[in-house]
Amino acid sequence: MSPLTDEADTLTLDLDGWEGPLDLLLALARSQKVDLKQISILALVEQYLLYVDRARSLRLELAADYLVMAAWLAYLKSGLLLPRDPEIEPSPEELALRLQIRLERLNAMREAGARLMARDRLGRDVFARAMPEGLRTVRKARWTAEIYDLIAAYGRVSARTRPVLHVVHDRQVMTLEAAMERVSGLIGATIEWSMIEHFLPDGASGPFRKSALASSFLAALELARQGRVELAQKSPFAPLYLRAPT
Amino acid sequence: MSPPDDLARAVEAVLFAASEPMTVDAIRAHVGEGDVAGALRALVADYAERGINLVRRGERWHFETAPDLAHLLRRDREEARKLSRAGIETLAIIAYHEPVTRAEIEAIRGVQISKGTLDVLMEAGWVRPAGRREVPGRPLMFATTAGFLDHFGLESRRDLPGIDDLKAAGLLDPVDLAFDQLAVEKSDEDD
Amino acid sequence: MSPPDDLARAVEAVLFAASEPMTVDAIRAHVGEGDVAGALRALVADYAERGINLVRRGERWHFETAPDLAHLLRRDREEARKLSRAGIETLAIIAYHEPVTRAEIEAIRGVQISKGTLDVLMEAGWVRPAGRREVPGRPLMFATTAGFLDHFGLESRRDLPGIDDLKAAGLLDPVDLAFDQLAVEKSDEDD
Repeated sequence: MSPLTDEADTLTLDLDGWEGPLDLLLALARSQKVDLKQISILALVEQYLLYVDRARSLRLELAADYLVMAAWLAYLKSGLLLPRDPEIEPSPEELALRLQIRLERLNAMREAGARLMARDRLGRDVFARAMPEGLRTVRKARWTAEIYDLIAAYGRVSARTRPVLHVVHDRQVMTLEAAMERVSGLIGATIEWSMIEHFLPDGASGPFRKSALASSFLAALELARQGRVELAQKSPFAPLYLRAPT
Repeated sequence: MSPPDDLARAVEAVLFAASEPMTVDAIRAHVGEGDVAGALRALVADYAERGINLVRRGERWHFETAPDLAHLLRRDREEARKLSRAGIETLAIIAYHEPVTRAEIEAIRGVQISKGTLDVLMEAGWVRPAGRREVPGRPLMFATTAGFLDHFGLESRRDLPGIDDLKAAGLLDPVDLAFDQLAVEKSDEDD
Repeated sequence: MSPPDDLARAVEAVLFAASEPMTVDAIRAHVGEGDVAGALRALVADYAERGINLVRRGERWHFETAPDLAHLLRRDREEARKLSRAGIETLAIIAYHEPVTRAEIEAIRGVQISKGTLDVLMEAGWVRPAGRREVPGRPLMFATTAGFLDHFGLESRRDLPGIDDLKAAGLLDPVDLAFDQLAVEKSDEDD
């Protein structure tokens, strides 16, 4: 892509070739054939504006960023040409310097990229061994376990699958049958109301007494259902009285 | 090892970068005219004592690592690993019941075992296949090895504690009973 | 070229057999204890004049063919995935400025980078995401990889062509910093 330096090149405008306004500016700057540090920003601005004007007169579609850059450069140009107004910040000289720095930096990276690509590149210019035997790392597990783990495991398995024998403590209880027999036996002689506690075996105490009381209560309910005993209680949790039916 | 001449350097590089062993003609196609056979002879001598050798296989030449160093290319790394719970239970069942089939192990464990579990035990060198049970399907049986006895410090399988010993040691208590017992002891202490 | 000692032979064989460049630690894992760094130095000297060279890329070492023999070996298949100009510039900016954000790359190039550009560089294995810049928006940063050093034959980023000159000229500094310095120089000249 040769930058436009004279009228004859006008018709070779090829905007697809530029990667944006900065790229175009850099190409134009290089056409000044001086170190970018010595470049005339004013001359560069002139070239760019000329370029954009030509593109417009040829009715080429210009991307918006080219026009934005053109407007900005036109502003910069007028700033550089007019007498300096100290009120304006940043100054046109500062803007010009910043533009120059950006061009230098883009130029530096473009050259660096070219030098990088020109290096002796692996797989293109230099080659690694194409059929390496390859290295292998074989991970080998060294399994460990302790004898305790082993027998504990066997105990666990055995405990899990062995039929388990449940042993219930031998506790003194009064069965419902025994209570039925006792309460129905005693009730025949009981004309007056008597508290249920009178029907419990003599000397019953502790857990056995509780069991006897519970069984006797159930027996009383059952006998009442059969019409063989009458029950009375003044209020909830008040003493429970039994007597033979009248 | 003498400094190689240009042709030897070229042959060396071509063979190094080649994706398969090369005939003298194929080498010449890259390096041009010259005494390729002579260069190959010089290179064989240059590399004779090195970790890399230039060797000829039939009509083709290639570099390979020196045969006596092959063991370096394979690196074994040992990592101590503890057996999984399934592994140790399976091993215990085999030790107590051998020879035993996989189905029998599963029946005793009450849980299926994955294929990997037995593989690990065999890899560890503790379990070996021990013939087939003469029943339909002829399932493989498993038994423990001498390495098993070594690892666990046993003279023989008879040294394994019997069921009664395990019971006495509390190792047969189902977990929930043992837990209840603990709870009771605790409440006793609290009183 | 002196006959190599056992360690040098071992290092030579391992590097020769490796399919990837290797760090000193990785080499040591294969050859065992010993002065691996010394062996590498001896091998670099042994191979300096040969058609194969031992080279260091970042922290990793490998053998490759001598660059001056490229004409015998050069392959064209690389052309299939020739980098675009945008790709080359973006790669250069990342390599010389890393870690660098996408916005910073765009500021230098003066245009947006299309999505595909970074993808191509990452797919080639030359560029990787390298954390986030702790500024609003936490933009992703990019840096080069070990594969980048391998491919472009660089011992380290310090070997990037011209990087010292660019640094000295302030061309790798942020624009504001470069501007301040230049402004000072200019005003000095004006005085």
